[in-house]
Amino acid sequence: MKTGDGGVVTTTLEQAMEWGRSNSLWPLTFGLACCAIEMMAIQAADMDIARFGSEVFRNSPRQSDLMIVAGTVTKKMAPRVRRLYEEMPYPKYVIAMGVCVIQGGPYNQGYSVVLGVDKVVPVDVYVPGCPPTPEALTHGIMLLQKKIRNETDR
Amino acid sequence: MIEVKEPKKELPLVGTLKAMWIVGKHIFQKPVTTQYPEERKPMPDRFRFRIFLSLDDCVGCTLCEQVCPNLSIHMNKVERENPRNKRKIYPDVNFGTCTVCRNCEEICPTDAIYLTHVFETSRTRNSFTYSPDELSLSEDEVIK
Amino acid sequence: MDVLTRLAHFFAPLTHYVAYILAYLFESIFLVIFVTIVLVFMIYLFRKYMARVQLRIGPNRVGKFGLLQLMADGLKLAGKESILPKGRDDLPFRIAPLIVFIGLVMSFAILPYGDFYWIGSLTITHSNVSVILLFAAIAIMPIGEILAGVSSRNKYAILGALRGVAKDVSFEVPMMISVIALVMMASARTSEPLNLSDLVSSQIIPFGIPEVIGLLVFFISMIARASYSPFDMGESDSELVSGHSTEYSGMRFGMFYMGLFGSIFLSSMMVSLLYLGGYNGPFSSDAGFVYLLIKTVVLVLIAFTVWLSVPRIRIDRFVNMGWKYLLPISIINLIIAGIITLGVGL
Amino acid sequence: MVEVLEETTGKDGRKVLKVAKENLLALLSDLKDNGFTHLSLITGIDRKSKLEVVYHLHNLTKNEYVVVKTETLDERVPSATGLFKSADWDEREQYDLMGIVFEGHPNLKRLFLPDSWVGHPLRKNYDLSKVQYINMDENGDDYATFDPGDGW
Amino acid sequence: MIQEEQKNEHREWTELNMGPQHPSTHGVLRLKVKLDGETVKEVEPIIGYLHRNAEKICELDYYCDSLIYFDRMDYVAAMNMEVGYLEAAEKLLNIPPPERAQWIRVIMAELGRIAAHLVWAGAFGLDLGMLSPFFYCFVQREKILRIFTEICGSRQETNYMSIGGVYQDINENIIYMIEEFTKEFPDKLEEIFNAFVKNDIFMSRNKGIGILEPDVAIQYAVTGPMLRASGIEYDVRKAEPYLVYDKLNFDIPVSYKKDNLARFLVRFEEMRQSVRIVKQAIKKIPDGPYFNPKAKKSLMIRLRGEGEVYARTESPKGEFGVYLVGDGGVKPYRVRVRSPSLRNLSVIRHLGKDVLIADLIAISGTIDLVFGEVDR
Repeated sequence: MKTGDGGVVTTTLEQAMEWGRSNSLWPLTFGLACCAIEMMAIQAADMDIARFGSEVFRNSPRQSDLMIVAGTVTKKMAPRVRRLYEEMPYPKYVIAMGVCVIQGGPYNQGYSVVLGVDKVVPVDVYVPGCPPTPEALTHGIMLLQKKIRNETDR
Repeated sequence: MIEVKEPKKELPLVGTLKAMWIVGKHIFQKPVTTQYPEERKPMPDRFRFRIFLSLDDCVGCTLCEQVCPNLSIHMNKVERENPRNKRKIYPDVNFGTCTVCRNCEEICPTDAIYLTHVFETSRTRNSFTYSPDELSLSEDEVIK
Repeated sequence: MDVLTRLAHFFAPLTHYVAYILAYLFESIFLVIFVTIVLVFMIYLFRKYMARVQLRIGPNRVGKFGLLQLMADGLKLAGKESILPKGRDDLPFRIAPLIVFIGLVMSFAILPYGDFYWIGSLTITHSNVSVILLFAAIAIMPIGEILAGVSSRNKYAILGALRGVAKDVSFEVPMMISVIALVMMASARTSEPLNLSDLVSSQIIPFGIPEVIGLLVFFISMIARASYSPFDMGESDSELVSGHSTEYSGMRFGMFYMGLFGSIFLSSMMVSLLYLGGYNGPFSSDAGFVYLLIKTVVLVLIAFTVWLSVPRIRIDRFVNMGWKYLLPISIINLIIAGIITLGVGL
Repeated sequence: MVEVLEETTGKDGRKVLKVAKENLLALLSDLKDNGFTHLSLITGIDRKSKLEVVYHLHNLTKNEYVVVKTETLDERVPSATGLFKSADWDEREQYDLMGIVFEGHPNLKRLFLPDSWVGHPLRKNYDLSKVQYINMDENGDDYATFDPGDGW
Repeated sequence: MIQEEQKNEHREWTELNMGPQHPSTHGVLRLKVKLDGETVKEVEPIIGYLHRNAEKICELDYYCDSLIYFDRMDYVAAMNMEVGYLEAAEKLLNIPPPERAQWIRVIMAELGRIAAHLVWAGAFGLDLGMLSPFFYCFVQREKILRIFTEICGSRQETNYMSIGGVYQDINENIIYMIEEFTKEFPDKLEEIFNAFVKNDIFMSRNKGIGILEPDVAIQYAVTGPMLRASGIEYDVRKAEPYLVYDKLNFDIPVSYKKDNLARFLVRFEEMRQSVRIVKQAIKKIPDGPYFNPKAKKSLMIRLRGEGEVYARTESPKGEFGVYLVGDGGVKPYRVRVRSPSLRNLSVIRHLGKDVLIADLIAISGTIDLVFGEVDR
């Protein structure tokens, strides 16, 4: 979305859109490795991500707003991650979950792991941990919500 | 060795209705959700997440650097008065690769490096290298 | 006095034609608003019900109890980029979601809703063949889904569309036959059995009681028609990603999403109208609409429970079920209905 | 009877049979006839000067275990796919990561990495500092490059 | 053969690429499927999308460090992976764990098995389109993870066991928690089980589908619940007991029906048996040290091993083998992992012929794939 010229109406509309977007982040069903199980765990009853309006895990990238890159991105997978990201409609957000997608994590000495998914797709929020607990990931999602509403500088 | 028996066949439709009841009756149970930011489950004592460093205890032995499986720890020169740390080197931790495996805590001879319950470490920037000073601070102070 | 006449009276100072045109216009607007409210309510209900059955809480951050969740979703979908995939068949791709939505609204326009206190009759369309009209209208929605599947040039979407065709073909016939049985039953009491209002009003005992088999066949067919689990052949999200709507995004997808929930409500309402006495209730007939809503919501909850607990049926078994079981059963049901009509004269 | 070079017992108490690579298939089929129908594992070990290939065979009914070892100097070993179907992917994996060419394998392609990957990573002389990238062509197949190119 | 090829030319088969991002491929499996209408004519799995070079990195690290890579192989059953690695490493390094540590390991491994099977059951339900059992499974799994957190401080990738024992001892509180869990769990398990098997449609989706003959299973080196569901009574815990499994009383479930349903039932029965093992073990657990002092503190990185060791354990997916080669240094010379899922997956080429797409999904669901272990 373009930024408004400062007019009251534009700003309010903009804010309303941001509010809507931040409260209805539909993630893509996209699990790569270990973190995917923790991603399933935030969907599950114990840490119910539906409270934030994000329980609608869509299978098609066309219908999702948020890609939680959960698990190691290997070099073989990286072009696919890129393609999935490109298939998503704007505005789209990416959460890098786990240290593997942040900087390669435990596999950073190896030959087939991408050292950080931000080399492939732009990332909005990084959630460290191996794997991050559901609480930590929820914290990341809340941080993303704040970022969409321009409320954070973390 | 026991042979598993196939469950006995239900009448058509009756079985499906039974299964529906098994699922549907859960609506009378209380939800098990912990509403995270407001409610928190009690944290187990042994829960481990972000690494902290007690600067006064560190003797600069580099064992943690050696044992770290994924090269997250590097020794850094820090000008700081500490009679036990003659070489004046302290570990800095890259939390962007740390797998909280606790090997460093296990091997540390003086228990200077330890893992804590702090888990709210997400950021919008890819900069997770904590300098020795930052390792001894809480998360909010580090952000500042 | 129904809504239309009231509106016409309101605009009476204008000429007769203008008044009626305005009245129709306003009534259509009311209808669209009603359908939207129903959809919002349905999606909210589904998400809450699903959450509770799965021991979760469901949306509760936006507004009290998450009541504004759907508003957030709507705003987001409206603000999303609507991707037009490469290699699409342009016109069908664009109009397919509209067809689904229009089909839904049209079907709602034909249903009779009974009375509601001071407003009077809420029924919109008065036709003496409204049963036929209704079944014509609900046949529009699958066309949109099939168009969507074929036009988006995606293998998953085409497979979804093919499954949709197979599903529709195999379930149309038993459904129609069980409705014919109803019309036969109603013809004993009313002179216009093809008029939905008369068909519903003639149920002193709800048709579901003598016609249990018909009710079952019709309910299963309506589940299949609304295409949710266990019969979500077109979508089948674990097999075909999202079936016919795989390539859709933004508001175009939103229309499919609403169409799904709308058709669940529509089919539940049809079952309650045709088999459970519709707006006939034990006390005053003024509250007809309320009775109808209560019956519908109960059916909707049953439908949701089916959705949440039953695995997806395999497509070949599904077609078999339609032709080999439901069709003979519905014919037997037709014979039973004939016997009841002739012999007992309910 | 197949000539066995050396018969020892390993540290874990399993019987180890050393065999020349010409006699490998004969020994394996012999063992298969004796009930060792379960080929658990094929391992390639890079001994710098030579490559060692280790087969773990298993007799399910008698619950016996045997380890067959062979060595090769020219990276070539006869394929066991004719005897055991499970050897198919195992051999492809060892070819992929270790660079052992299994002669007679019907479809000897890399299993994990794309075919154009240079080098065999589990070799001791594999240079980890040379970074390779993988890109995807239009058919969805992968190819490896040294050039980051688009999307990286 | 030639006739078949000619037939193939006449018919037009649609080629469909399922995955790597597909809702029911459990991660990053890519299936190249040739379709004739809805019927799958040929399926070719393409793997390697999660190839994380664990075997290579293990060679670069100390013996005690390699554990974290094993945690991340079968990431839903990290405890079992640790047991598998340590069985090999301790034999190679000659550091036997004390008795108490062995009992603790058995308890943890069995709890891990339950957790892994619960994830599988939930995901299998989702594959078939059942939305709710997934949540009930995860509620139970969360209780196990709670126990794990209490014991070692991490939920999933536990890194609990160390060479020569375990990192932390278990205490009264944990024993109480485990006892509570074993008391409650069987009822809940029955409920989940009934939510599946009472359904006619679930039965019709699984009965007689994906029949795996025992000789084919052996040819493809299939192990674990899949092998047992094909009627071969084989379990490493009984055949070659490790830890203290020979002192415990439990049964190995077998089925002779060979189909999807048999695999489903075998896994559920395994969960019941695991509860039985945990119940016994928690009572029998002896006092004593929980680690071997030879591998503590700074000695951790000075362990040297020489020789070759192959150790097998029964992971939730099947026979998990670790082949360790040491050259006398502080780092392993070669680490080779026998991943059961890889062999179990290879059989999909055989099973996925002339079935419907829906059946292919159900079959790949019962194989129980975890890609961390397939690709490593």
